[in-house]
Amino acid sequence: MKKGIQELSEVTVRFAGDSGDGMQLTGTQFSNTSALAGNDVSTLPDYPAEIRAPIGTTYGVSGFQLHFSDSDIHTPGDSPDILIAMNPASLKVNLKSLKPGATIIVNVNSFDEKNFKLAHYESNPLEDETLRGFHVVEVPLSKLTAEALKDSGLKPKEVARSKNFFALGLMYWLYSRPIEPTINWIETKFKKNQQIVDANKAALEAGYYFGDNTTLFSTRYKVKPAKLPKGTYRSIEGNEVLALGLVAASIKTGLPLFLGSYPITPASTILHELSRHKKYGVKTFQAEDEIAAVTATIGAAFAGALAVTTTSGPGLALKSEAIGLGVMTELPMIIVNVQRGGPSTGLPTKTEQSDLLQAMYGRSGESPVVIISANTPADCFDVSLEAARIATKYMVPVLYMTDGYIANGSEPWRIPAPDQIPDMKVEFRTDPENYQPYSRNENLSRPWAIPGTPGLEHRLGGLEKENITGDVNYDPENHEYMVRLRAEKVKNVENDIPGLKVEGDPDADILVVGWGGTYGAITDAIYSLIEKGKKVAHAHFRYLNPFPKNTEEVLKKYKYILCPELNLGQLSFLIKSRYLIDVDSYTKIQGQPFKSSELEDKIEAVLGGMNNG
Amino acid sequence: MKKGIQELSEVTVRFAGDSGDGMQLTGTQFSNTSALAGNDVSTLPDYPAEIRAPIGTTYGVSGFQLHFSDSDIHTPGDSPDILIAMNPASLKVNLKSLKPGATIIVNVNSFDEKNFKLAHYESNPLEDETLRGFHVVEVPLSKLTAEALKDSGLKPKEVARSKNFFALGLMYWLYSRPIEPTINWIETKFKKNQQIVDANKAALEAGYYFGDNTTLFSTRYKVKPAKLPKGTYRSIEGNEVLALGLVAASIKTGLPLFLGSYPITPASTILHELSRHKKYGVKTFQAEDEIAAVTATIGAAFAGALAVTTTSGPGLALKSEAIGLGVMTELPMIIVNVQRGGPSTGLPTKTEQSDLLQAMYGRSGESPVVIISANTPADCFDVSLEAARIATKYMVPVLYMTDGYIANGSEPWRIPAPDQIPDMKVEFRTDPENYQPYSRNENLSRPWAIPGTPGLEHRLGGLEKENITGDVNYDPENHEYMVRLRAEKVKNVENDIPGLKVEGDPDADILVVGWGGTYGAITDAIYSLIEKGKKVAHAHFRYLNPFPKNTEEVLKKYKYILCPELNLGQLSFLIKSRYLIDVDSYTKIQGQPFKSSELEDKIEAVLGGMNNG
Amino acid sequence: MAENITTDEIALKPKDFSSSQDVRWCPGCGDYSILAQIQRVSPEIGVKKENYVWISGIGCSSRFPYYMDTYGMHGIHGRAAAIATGVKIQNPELSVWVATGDGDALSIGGNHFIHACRRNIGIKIILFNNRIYGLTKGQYSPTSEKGKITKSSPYGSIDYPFNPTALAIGSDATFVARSIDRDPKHLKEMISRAGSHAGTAFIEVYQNCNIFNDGAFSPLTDKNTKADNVLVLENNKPMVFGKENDKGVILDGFTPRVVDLTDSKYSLDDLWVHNEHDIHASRAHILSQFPEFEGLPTPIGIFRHIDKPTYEHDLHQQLKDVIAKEGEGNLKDLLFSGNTWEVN
Amino acid sequence: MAENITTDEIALKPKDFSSSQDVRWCPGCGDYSILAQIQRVSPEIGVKKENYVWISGIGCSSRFPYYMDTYGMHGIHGRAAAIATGVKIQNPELSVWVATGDGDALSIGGNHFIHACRRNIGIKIILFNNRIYGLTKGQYSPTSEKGKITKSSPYGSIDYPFNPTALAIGSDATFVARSIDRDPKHLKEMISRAGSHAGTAFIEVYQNCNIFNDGAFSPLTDKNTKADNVLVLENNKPMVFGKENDKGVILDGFTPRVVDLTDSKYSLDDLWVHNEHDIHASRAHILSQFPEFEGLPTPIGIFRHIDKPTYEHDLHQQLKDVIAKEGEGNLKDLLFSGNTWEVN
Ligand SMILES: Cc1ncc(C[n+]2csc(CCOP(=O)(O)OP(=O)(O)O)c2C)c(N)n1
Ligand SMILES: Cc1ncc(C[n+]2csc(CCOP(=O)(O)OP(=O)(O)O)c2C)c(N)n1
Ligand code: SF4
Ligand code: SF4
Ligand SMILES: [Mg+2]
Ligand SMILES: [Mg+2]
Repeated sequence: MKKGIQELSEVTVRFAGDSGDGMQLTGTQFSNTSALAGNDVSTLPDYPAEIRAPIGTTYGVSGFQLHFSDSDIHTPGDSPDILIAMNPASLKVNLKSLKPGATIIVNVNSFDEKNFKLAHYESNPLEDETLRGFHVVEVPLSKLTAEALKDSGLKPKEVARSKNFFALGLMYWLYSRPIEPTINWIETKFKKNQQIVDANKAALEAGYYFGDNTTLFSTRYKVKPAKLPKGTYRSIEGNEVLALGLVAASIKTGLPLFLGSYPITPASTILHELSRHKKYGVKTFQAEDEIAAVTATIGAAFAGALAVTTTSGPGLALKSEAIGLGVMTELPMIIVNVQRGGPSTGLPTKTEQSDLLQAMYGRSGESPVVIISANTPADCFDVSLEAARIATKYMVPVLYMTDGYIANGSEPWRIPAPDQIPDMKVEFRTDPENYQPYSRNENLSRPWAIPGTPGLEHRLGGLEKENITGDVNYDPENHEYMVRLRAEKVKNVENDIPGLKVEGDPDADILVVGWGGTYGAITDAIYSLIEKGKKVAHAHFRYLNPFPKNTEEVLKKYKYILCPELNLGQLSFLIKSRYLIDVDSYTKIQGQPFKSSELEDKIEAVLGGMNNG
Repeated sequence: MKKGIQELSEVTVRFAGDSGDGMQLTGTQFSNTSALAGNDVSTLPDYPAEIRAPIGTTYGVSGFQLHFSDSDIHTPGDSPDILIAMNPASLKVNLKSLKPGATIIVNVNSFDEKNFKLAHYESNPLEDETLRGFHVVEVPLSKLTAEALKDSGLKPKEVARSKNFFALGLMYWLYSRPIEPTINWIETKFKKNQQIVDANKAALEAGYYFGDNTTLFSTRYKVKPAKLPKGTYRSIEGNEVLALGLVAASIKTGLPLFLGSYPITPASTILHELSRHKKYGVKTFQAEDEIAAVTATIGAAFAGALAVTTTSGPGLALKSEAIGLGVMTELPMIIVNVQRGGPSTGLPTKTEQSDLLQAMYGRSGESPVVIISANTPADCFDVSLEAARIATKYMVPVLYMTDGYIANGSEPWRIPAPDQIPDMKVEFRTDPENYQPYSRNENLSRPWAIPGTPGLEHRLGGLEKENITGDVNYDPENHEYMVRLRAEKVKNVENDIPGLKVEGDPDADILVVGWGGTYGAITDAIYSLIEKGKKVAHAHFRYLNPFPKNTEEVLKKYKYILCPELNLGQLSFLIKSRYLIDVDSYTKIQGQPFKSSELEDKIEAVLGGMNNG
Repeated sequence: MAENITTDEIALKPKDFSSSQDVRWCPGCGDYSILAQIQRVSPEIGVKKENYVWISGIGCSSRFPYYMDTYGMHGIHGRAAAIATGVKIQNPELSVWVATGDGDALSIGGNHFIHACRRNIGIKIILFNNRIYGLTKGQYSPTSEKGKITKSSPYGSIDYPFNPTALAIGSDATFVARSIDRDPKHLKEMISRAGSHAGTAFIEVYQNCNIFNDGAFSPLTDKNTKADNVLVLENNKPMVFGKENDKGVILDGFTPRVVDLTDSKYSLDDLWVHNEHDIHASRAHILSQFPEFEGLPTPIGIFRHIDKPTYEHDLHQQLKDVIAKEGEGNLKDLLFSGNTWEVN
Repeated sequence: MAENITTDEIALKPKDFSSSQDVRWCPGCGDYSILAQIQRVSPEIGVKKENYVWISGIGCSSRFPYYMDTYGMHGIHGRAAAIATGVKIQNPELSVWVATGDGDALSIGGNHFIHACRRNIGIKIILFNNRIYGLTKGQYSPTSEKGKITKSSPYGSIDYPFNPTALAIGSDATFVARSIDRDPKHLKEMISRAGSHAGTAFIEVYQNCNIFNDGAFSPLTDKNTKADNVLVLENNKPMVFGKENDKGVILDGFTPRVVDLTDSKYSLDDLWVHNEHDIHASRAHILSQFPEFEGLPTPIGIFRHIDKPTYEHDLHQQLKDVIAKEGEGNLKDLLFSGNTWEVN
């Protein structure tokens, strides 16, 4: 049966099922294939805090949303056009986020009394009013998979595990994607077990051909490649590319990379990624706790490493005392904080931006550090390089903020040419002549002399230091001098970073300011409004401490500043206090990123109010 | 020889010597005796971070300043009228702080070449221009002590140790103070060693009578009792009375007091004091570290204690993750933070106010706590009670801020009548009917049900909680609701605390705002300026989070707000951001309190500028 | 010294200890078995339901308190022993239990673990040792074997593992035991014995994580190999093991050795007779070292069980003694002590 | 396995290791003696001056690095072992030493201490054990005796003390020794031996704090009592002590006992012969338990000294192996790995 192919410009898909249904894998395959097909892609994995919650329950639902398009996109999509629901619970959890009229493919074999009960459905949602207005396609996914694999020699339980590949095959057919990349992947991934390779391939192909042969679908869709800037691309997750950026920084600074870390969601995958890069001389130290991780990092920095520690909010809290030692010893180090929902253990697998003030002030005494943040998954590469540059140039701890959304999200990354990454070669002090541990160069930074260098023996420590000599000093005036010097040193970085850039309409009445992972949603909202003829602009802070030099000038140009954040208004707070400029703080704190439509609505409401007022 | 007695209204004395010279003890005795004599008294101990630095060096100098008066005073005095310098180093260190024309009593026996060298004096300061303009009295203190004790049977080294009592005796004579209180104290303190009792008494008396007999002094002084409010008084240090306040709170709430602590300067003396109060049922747990201290405190709170943990800045940093657990579990607890010079180990024995933003933001996620602070040593009693009241009424962690200056400083404390301390009886939830762990009362606080209560079994924890039921909940809307509820609960405390009070001239042009230990210096400056006819006013924040309800109203009344702080402007920062009101932040960060004269000068300069402008 | 905790007559059932929360471990996880045994033992220890408190840190295993219908707290990572210490000090009448993992107790929580043992504070620590970080999806833990390939050690871990029983003995723990998730009867007995110990009671439970470290203990649990690999310690009994009870352990000087009981060279009388109450820890230390010796079985059971006054006992005794000597304090005395003076 | 750290020919003197900073301990403090011995040993170990690194935490003892003219860091409280671990991993050529106190290493720093021992990371930990918190002016520490009256225990401490050597052995330390500040010759030898050990080397040094805990070790240092109270361990030698070398230690099963060598019931041949290289830790464990037995002397010397690959060795070996197998990484391969595609 030959089916018509309809062209679409973009699609948002959501795969959802039990934690054990392999939805993360399915979503990742679909997005990688879409990226390989030349689309721009953005993803949002969304999984529970339990490894495997009990089967069939709503809190055990694992989801993976992705957005692919024939043009530049910035978010994983506000509301899916199509949902693949492997069971009733995943239907229940995701229904409210769907686009009106969306397509829902359900695995009808899982729609039975037991699962209705587990999902707290009183009756079969396929048969009552629940799904009115949606285009529901009931596919006997489990049964069809079982049929396809009936000669595989696998046990029924193992066969059942392949059903996600059937679903993936069907989706490939529906959106006219090639199945070869996934076949290759299956062959490498399961190479130790040919039976599994065969089964998964068979399921994938069965799903694909099912689309062709069934009457359930009358149309296929196609999304043309996006017109992305020329270059070589790969699809990559935030934490992965952050790690690559650190390895690149190690090569470009000439410093061996040291990572001291203790696993914590959603930062652990940086540790995983870096521990694979032994052939780049990367040393990963999985410490006994966060305090050992950060203090070993300080030790490694002292000994001359590009020293990095990675964590998430609760771990950052534990590291705070030691970061103070980093400030006092003026050693270069990078502290990566992948934010998650707080306070306390909070919502460990969800995203949030609520550690900004902790990063800024979560230490005893006046203890300034540089703070920078990444805007998107791919952006992490550049930010890793920048963190290394600033830390080593200014001999200062750099707090590098991302969040769960950036860390787990993926997008196509245009791979930079190795020789176009700027050189940041670090020279240690080796000359004993006139060496003073706390002497200052033009950046106020002190020389980095590492153990093993003859004649430069010196002692660092957390007691107040005398400037130049670095000796312990309790003198009141020296303390005041040093406190202000450390603050000045960090502030000086403003001379060495790009100014705050405004995108959108330069004559806008309203400026939307943000930081970190809200970049995509704000960008989409702004461009959509501009298309509608609204005068709006956007400035995104990569540098949170110090702020870019032109910040005040930029902000004062606009009548109205709106600051959307996934917290209770932390950036707003910093701006208000620093510049005494009023900021409308628009906050959401649900463990979920902003939808661009939410932001669009909010901005329109503000614009409406301004015109009336 | 009968000497004339001259009456003075106030005197500032500074005792200074080596760390081993017993200056802290001498100063404490002098101030207690002065308090007993009815003066108002304020003290400032100032000692090095080493236990005993090498004898004779400047960094080993230990000082104790006190100010006594016939009227209400608020600071230990800007500049001493008289210095007792036990050696050249102590002269060197203290000279620049003396009042012009001040009296200097030196132990001339220690003025030898060796000590000049150690103090980096090139020649004998008694013989060159160094002391021009001062009234120098050279007393052979060591020799006279040795003579007085020649029959004591003590070894020369032991004899030498008594010389501070000789100096004290001389000072008692000079300022017409009784020696009996110190004699009684010696008898109790050294009761295990009669020889030492006799020696110290003999030295004290010898010093006293030396005054009478020597020609070195022609006049004695007298400071009449102050007209303090009626009542019974005792002289008390900040940490001591803070501890008494906690014991009183335990009695008044009916809750057993639990202290989980790890020693750290300058907070340790709270632990020492509380571990003496076993007969009040106080349980002190000296933990293995700060994290164990605070988490044991959370455990004790769960089990129904008035649960307290005490620390200083670096320890607060270590406790930050656990305080987040306190926020999430909504258990009442008090975290006392006695601030010291930072960052990192910093200036451990010096004072500073640089942990305010750490207290406010030093945790992951949106993690609000109540923050209150004490203004003076004696004030700590009331603040302890208030901390306990708020913690138990609102089921919330309370961060209680003091600093090294308040902690170690002493002043006369008017002892409250036990029955005038308000009752704060806490009732645990015991009724199983409709019990829900996270139900809310009118204060938004949840019921406190402790283990051992039949039928109320429930589980707390750091994962996000569903309101009312307290079950773990990952729902986006619930998270948003709970984050805002926790913020609201803390904010609500504003309805239950006194408004911000303005002292001084109600029609002033300039309002000086402060918090914590700067209270005395600001007060003195303000009253002095008012006496000079200036229009100035003062408001002091006891509540830092939430701010009192009338804060904005109060601040907006004044043209100019000046905020002096011992940090880089942390309260200013909070005010600016919250109210978008400009604040002139006047900061000093030297490990030393403000002098009231510094503040007076600054305020006058501002007033001058305003009139010109 | 057994804990002096009273109970009343109401006969509780295991299900009375089951909370309303759905259990959220992976199907097949060894944690289920531990939960089942604890719920089975709980009515039998002689503690009122309301006097049980379960404290945990963070990890799969640390979800434990949610499933027990007792008082409980799911704390923060590594701090369960310290939280539990606060609970027990505040109210020694409570029966305070800690559920913890190998990461939670021995990695981030190592300090609180050794200090709890040292103080002999009356808490019971159940270590769910699956030799992996489960909740964070499979990194090696401080009990993972050297060379283990995990997410954070793709080329093999280079860490030597801790020996948890040796560490507990080095910290002077008064009750040290080991059991296995797959041996419910034995596990139940160990829990019951810990339940009546007055000081710090430590049980290491080998627990299978079928997702990230499946089969870590299968030589000790598989029907075919189990009997030859596991030595069940019984007090005052010679150390015998093997499918046919055909092997024994002798102590050759300081060296434990396996002997064959079938070739009549050795008889039961030659074997090491276990004495869990040995006041000196040396033999318990040797038991903890069995993995260091080729061919020795893995002991389960009680390595050590001695009496020593508990921390909470001494603390409350001190309060009582001071009050007996100085009288109970009252607010007036407190405030008006020291040198006071009157202003009129 | 001795550390593979090279030196050159310049003959350094103890004073070359003395920094310009005035030493700021109390007059009479035992720390001075430890400093003196370390400065004396430093030129002799065969390490270049610039390759020494001294790391400490916070405490009187932790001021140590300031007085050594080497690389050094006065860290934060309890974290010296972790900082030192980072230094050693980054550059195994360095000779990394930790100066720490009983509070610093065993109270707040307990976790890093046991993990350093477990990993066998090549750092040398010198524990200045004065059984008190000196710098914070005299609270009891985790090595203070039970019942001790201090500022924070006016009615006597109720904590049982740690036994640091037992804890180190329980953590599988490969080098465990003890010495005394007042026995400079012995102390010097221990430091020298630690200096050439490749893994974690732990020395507990009994150190007198004459201000807050004076005389804590006087039975072991006073001329009159010393010989009868101290047992100097020497490898392959029988355990003899006493003023006239008139006493010996035998091992009666697992029980060490003192015997009289003068009444001809026992001779040297009956005594326990010390073997510091015993691969199994059981006898070292018994040595650590001597304080538990009435009448036994306090051993000083090397309890245990075995060879085992170090953490840093295995880590760097793994890097080398991977590079040997996969080739050295270059930036291009790194960036362009995985599935890539071209956009033109
Ligand atoms: C402060 C902090 N650091 C790290 C984590 C992340 N984390 C949670 S559980 C865990 C380890 C769990 O391992 P284990 O204790 O063995 O428990 P299991 O899941 O294996 O039962 C880690 C590293 C955390 N929650 N908090
Ligand atoms: C985080 C932190 N907590 C507490 C302290 C206070 N403190 C400094 S040294 C010390 C204990 C010192 O004892 P020990 O390690 O035995 O050293 P000693 O002074 O006896 O040589 C303490 C509690 C601190 N500096 N930092
Ligand atoms: S991940 Fe492992 S330990 Fe955790 S619940 Fe699953 S099987 Fe159990
Ligand atoms: S207080 Fe004790 S340990 Fe510290 S320097 Fe003085 S004598 Fe030494
Ligand atoms: Mg585990
Ligand atoms: Mg000590």
